[in-house]
Amino acid sequence: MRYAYYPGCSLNSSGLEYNMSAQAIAPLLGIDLFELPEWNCCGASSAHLQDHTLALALPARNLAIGEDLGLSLAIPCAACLSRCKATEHAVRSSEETHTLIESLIDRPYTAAYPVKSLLEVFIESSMDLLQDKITKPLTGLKAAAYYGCLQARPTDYMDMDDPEYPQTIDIIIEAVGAEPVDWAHKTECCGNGHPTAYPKIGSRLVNRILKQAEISGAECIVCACPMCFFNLDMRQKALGQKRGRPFNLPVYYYTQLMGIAMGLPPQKLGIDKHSVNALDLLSQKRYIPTAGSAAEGGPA
Amino acid sequence: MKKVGVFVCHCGTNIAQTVNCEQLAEAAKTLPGVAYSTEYKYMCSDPGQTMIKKAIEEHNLDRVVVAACSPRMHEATFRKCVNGAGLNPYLLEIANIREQCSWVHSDKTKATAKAEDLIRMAVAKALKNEKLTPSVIPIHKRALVIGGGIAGIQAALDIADTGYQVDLVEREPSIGGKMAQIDKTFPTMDCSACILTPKMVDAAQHPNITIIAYSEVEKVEGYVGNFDVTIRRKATCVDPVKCTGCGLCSQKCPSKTDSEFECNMSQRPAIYSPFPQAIPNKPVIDQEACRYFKTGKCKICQKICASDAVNFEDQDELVTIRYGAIVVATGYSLYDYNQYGEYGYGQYPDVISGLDFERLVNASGPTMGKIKRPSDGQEPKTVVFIKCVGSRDANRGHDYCSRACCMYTAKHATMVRDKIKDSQAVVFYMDIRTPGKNYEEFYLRAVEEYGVTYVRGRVSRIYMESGNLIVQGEDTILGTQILVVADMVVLATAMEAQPDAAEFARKIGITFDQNNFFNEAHPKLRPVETFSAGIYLAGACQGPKDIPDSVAQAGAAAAKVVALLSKDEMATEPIVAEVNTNHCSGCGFCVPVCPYKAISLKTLTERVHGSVAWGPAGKEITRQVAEVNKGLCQGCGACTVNCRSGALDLLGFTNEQILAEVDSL
Amino acid sequence: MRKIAKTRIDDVLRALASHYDLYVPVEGATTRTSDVTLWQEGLVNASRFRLYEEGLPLYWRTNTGLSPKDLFFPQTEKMYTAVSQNKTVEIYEEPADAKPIILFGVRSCDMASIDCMDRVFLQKGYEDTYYRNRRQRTHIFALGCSTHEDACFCTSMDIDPQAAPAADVQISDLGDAFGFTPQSAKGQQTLAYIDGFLSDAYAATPLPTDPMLINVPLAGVTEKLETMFDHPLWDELSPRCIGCGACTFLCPTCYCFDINHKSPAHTHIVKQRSWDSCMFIDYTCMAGGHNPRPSKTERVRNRFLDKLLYNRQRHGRVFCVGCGRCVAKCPVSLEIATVIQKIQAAEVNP
Amino acid sequence: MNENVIQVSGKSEISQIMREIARDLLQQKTVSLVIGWEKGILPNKSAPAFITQSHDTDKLVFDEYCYHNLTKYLLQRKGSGLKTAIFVKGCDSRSLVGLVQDNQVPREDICIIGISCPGLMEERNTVIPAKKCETCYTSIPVEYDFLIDCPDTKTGDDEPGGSFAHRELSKVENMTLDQRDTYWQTMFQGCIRCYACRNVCPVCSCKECCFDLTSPDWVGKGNNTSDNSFYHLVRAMHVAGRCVSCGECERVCPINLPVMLLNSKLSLSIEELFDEPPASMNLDDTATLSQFKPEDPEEFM
Amino acid sequence: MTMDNGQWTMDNEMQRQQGTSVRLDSVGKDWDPKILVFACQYCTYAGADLAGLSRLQYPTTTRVIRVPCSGRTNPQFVIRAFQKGFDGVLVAGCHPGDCHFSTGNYFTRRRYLLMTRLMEFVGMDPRRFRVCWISGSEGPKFQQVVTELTDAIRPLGPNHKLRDTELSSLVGGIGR
Repeated sequence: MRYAYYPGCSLNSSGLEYNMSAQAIAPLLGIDLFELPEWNCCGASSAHLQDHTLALALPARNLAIGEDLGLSLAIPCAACLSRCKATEHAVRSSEETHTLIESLIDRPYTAAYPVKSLLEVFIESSMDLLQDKITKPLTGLKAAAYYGCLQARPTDYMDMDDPEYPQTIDIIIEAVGAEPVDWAHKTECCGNGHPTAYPKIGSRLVNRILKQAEISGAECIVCACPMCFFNLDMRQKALGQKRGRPFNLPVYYYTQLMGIAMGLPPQKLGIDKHSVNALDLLSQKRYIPTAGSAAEGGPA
Repeated sequence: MKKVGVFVCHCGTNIAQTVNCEQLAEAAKTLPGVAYSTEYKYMCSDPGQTMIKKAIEEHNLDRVVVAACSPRMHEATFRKCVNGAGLNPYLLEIANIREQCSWVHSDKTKATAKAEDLIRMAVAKALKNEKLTPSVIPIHKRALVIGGGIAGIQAALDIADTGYQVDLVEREPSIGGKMAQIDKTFPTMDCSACILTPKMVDAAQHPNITIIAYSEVEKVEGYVGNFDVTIRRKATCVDPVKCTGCGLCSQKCPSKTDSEFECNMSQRPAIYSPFPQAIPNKPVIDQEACRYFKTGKCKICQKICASDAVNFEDQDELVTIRYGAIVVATGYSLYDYNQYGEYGYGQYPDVISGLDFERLVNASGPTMGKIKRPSDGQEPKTVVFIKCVGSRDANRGHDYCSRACCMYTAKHATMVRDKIKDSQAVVFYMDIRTPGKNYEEFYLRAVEEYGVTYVRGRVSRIYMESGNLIVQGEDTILGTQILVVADMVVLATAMEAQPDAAEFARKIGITFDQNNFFNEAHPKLRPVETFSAGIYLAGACQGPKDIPDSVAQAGAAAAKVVALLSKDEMATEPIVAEVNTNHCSGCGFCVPVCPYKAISLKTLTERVHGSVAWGPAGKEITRQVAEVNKGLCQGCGACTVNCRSGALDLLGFTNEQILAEVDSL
Repeated sequence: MRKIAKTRIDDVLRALASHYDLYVPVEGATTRTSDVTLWQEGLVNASRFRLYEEGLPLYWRTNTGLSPKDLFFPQTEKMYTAVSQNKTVEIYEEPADAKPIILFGVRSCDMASIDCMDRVFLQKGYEDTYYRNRRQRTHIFALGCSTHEDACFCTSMDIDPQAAPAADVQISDLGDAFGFTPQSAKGQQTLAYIDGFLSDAYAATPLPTDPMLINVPLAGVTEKLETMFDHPLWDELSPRCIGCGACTFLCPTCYCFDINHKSPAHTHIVKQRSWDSCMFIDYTCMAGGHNPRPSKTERVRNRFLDKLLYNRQRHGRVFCVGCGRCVAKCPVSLEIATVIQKIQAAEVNP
Repeated sequence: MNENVIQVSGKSEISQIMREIARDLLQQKTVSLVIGWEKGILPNKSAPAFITQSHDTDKLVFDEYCYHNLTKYLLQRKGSGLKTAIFVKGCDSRSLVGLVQDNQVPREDICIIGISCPGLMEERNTVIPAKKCETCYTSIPVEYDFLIDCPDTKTGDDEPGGSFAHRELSKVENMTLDQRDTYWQTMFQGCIRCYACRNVCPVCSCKECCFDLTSPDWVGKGNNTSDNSFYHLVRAMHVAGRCVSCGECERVCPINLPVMLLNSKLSLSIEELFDEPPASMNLDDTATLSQFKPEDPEEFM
Repeated sequence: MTMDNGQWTMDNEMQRQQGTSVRLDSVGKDWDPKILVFACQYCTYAGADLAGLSRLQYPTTTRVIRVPCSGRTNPQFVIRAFQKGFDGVLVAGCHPGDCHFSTGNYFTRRRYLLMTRLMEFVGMDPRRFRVCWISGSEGPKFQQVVTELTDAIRPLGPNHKLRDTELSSLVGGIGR
């Protein structure tokens, strides 16, 4: 299956690991991520605070390019996804908006090809193939699936399987042989940019999620959004210091776990780049060779 | 030759000051068909009416046009008047030259010209008027009440007390309904059972009431005064005549299943009465739970029954009974809060509904009245109440307010504070609505005397943390987020229509609204009638209601039933639709248009002239034609417009009559 | 013979129109406005005779879609008005017009149909005043056919598509010109008005008529029909009929009418007559509801017996002129040419 | 169902299959009458055929001139209880569904032999597709007992009342009100009230038509533009929501009136206003004017 | 249809035909249109009565035909009214949801949504033909609607569209 891959600005920066892992596993699972040519910023987090029309027009251009290619967009970043889905919804539900947007981007856009999250793409088209490709099932790993807020809401158009109790990441966790834990904060907000701008509010939100994950017995958190990943991974150290007891919850993208289960080297998936050491847990569980033997025993 | 008399009324000066009545009367004389015309100061007065009667006799008039005030004012008066002179009342037409002419115009010339036109129209129509006679339908003096909750019981008692026979149909093994499950009633805190069960006993012992429990209405045919209702008596497997109600069978029954009456918080046997005071107090066998029906072995109850009442061969039975009137009191059901993902999709055992709570505090309930939380049987110290779960929530529930929740939540919170030492009751609410006698006072008591904490805001999420429920919400008055660590959460779930309400409504021929509550005929003026004559509503099947309102409506419905049954027969308005079967093609377009289900198709067999192409020699065909039930038809005429060939026409407002009016100008 | 180029025909028409009410064949459903002409485009021949006005889209190709019969026998014709005033009734006759009429471009088939109509309205011992009034002041210019409709079969009816001896003037299609030959004194007289536009056409020969596609010789049909009243053929044919009036209203020889009235006001009654169709179910329906032709079998039988047998008995000729209108327009192809074939093929038991 | 679908490789084979099916049905006495088409008097004419004897089935044909929607003929057998087989094209099948919905024809009495339609040609210009095909919405019958499945199937528009109808309508809609009036008055003035459009219309299934009644006298027997307008407008309202766009009314009009324009206008309005699928696409539909939704558009406040 | 050149105006012939009736209805500043109102007896007829009880003044242009329900108002009546020479028609009934007969006016609404479009399609000026919900308590609305309708029609002059001109010319013809 071919998709127009829209990395957005974060996948080559803060979300590099997501990009690496997704690009690494996609071809193995029969998914062709063709990068959208001449893509522009989706405007997330700032455009819709400035100008509502602009906030629709920015993603519309990308969507129109995709439509021109006859491809659905596959979007890894939850914020990009949210903006694109918002545009798609607005164009579909009002002929007036539709005309306005087309005149602004100066090309036709009919919302004919549904926008998909990368998560959705993997769930829809690769689950069967995945079963054949798994060489190292992650047996015994307890993982908390964390979806964040943007993938699930607003419920009108985000089409998550279940906005209050989503299952898609849990399904992937099960598929790679690990054990998803049941916990209450799957869709709680991680605070997005707030931990930087308003540390008091932001860190409380992150803290709450980490604490609940810990209580649930999870050994790691699995997410599907670069912003969530960033917050949960990078803030752990400071929050641990603050409470006087460190958190030790490696955070993975679901694509990374899929890669490991398929026997790909962790470096190729960017697992060596996390703030919270994410390699140790994997080697402890013997999913990857221990750090010492890595040099000689890398996969072929 | 038809002879029309025209009578122009001055109405004092009301008409005469802007309309030249003498001129009108003169002009009317020149109209075709008019044989006599005159004017008078007050046509509706005695002398005026006498004048009309005399003119009818003297001039042999066979149609009368009165030009006067609105027909809505005096049509009945003048119909009676012409009838007094031997004319059929429907040969009268009124020209409305007061409300729609003299009072709204000031130019006398133009007003007079318009009045002339109005008379011309009335004469043209009158010439096409035909005699109409009301038809009479007999009233069968027996009433059916469907639903044995408090509304149904009350309606049945009220009807029965006036001397008419009433059948009370209930689908559960016992009457009593939701009220039987409730512990105490607001605002008086009477014990619900203490006030309900005497009424149940009254109903059971009333010589005019027959309780048909464990039965459902299968089919309703007929119309006002003559409903033929088919009732399915479900197999109870217990002979009600032989059974003494000793209860031994229930005690010994080895099959257990969740008790619906106890909101699945305890178990009951397969042969059971739902609760100790059940009426009729004869057990039934729940075939789905019964070991014998599942495995073919057991029959313990049959062996143990001293009076040999258990009969495993019992079958459902259909009976058809004729009734003159029907009261629908099928009640409500509760919103399934499992749809609220943020409240845990029903996976937290200590998040319960208000009705569950009623059973928890009830002395005969699963916990003998001790408030214990379902998960571990501990006494909860902090109980959170959340209102408007499914009510006033267009996204997931219903738009409407369920009306009773504010009060019962106040009641529940009070009971928590009352029964549990050192307890805390926190109520999350959107608004407090207490529009009933002593309701506001009751709520204030909960706040002031019992110290219930009211927080204005919605709860966004409930989750478990270390075995406790964390209730995360917002206090919109303080503008802060709050977290409450609760031992138990009680949801005030919305009252909603029974799941099978729409299907039931179609079955018996009444309409329902967008929430599947049954429609009253008029929201203000006919609150207990339905659009189907002879069918009345009582209780929460019509919309969310508390007990006092349900009882009041039941009484009102009973009064309507009694008024209907007190007559031996009923005259129906003769302005009804009529089918010309020669023109009717049987397309049935009229059928769905009729709001009263007054039109049905019947099959005719007839010989046709000429040949049915390549038909049998006999040339006899069957065809369907529409048939109007004059008892049900209310004369709106909507069917006539959907009848392309004009085979359906509305008497009193026929196509010919209306065209005559159009053409006359 | 005198001729005029087809491109100049408007000169002739204009000249005639100044002396006569001139009716010419015009495309169907036409509206002539001050600055534009509008007509319904389509493959169907819906042309008809209309009062000449300059700029109307004229139709010369074949015979007109609607026959010229309505000029003598309008579809709806006011007869008189009764007015009731002060309880008395007065009758007002419709005033008769006197202006002479020219009917320009009538084909041989329609010429024959006018003969049929004359037999009905003028020659049966009673003269229909309304018909006579129009017929008598009409001069007819017949037009010979070079092309014809697929459905035409006048030759089967012994009609010469090139010649209509009963017309006052015979027009011949000379290719790029029309040739005029007077055939009566009236014809001479009318041609005098246009003589200035005409030039001599010595030895010009009209274009020949294309051969007809339908050939249904009538020989023996009438005689055979005398024995076929109860023949099963009618039961076999009639189901196909949908009971519309297209054939009768298009037929140039159908002459049935119904007298009815309408009432514009309480005081007025207008008596009028309008075409009726024997294919309509209520045609023979009597006041009490009895209908002697209750089914299509009787109605279809009647129509064809009438055309091919009864009228011959009554008026001395078969009332079909092979104009092909019903053949072209019958929605279900239950038309006279097909029926003649079926009659010929039918087996009759002696 | 599948064994009742007979695949043919081209339209020339359809006639042969028709004859075989008809012969079987008559021989086995499954039906007592087969309604189909036969050749007419001219090569570019076909005509309705009524076959009661199996040896007559060779008369049956299917070619590009089989315009006739035969379903209305079923009314002639109404109430007789006799079984009839009928050939239908895609468009005809919808009107047959309509007749069943309108309680005029019992479905069980009819054996429907569908033909997935390769398209028809104009009788008077045999290279132009027939006008009725331009508004075709389904060339494959929506209901059938047997289907002669021809691969050359052709549908005019891929949407109900698709672009063709829109184009035709816009010609009138682009006029001013007075121009429209003149246009329609011109058309209605020409009408000869032969009632062919009504009599051929499968949706006009009334036993007695209101225009034939003398009481009430909706239209006079005389022909005048006003009464002609009344006839056409009212007929359009009567078939509103049930018209299946089979185009028969316009085909049979001897003077070529644009009768279908009125019907298309209403069909498209219905689609726009009430968001309803085209009429009679399946047996469970309810006619537009026999139902309502409380949330129907509100223009009359 | 063919149009030789762009715009075209009202047909001469038609104007000629209608000439008689134009003269009949002496058009002028104080020309009053004739408007037929179909009023359902439970709402609009009551509303009109209420206008009377409140002595609300409106033009004398309307003639009301009482029908039990707006659902009884056959569109055929409306065309007939135009045929017979009315200059405007108002069909009025209870507001949807308030029908005395529960659902009648919902059917009215459906039917007339189509009917208004059809009438406009054949050239009827929408200002001449209105459908309006007027309840029994809306006396002022009745006054307002008929006043507006009268004011809207007056400048349009007498209606000729769909009108049976033969009839009016005939009525005129008698007098000569």
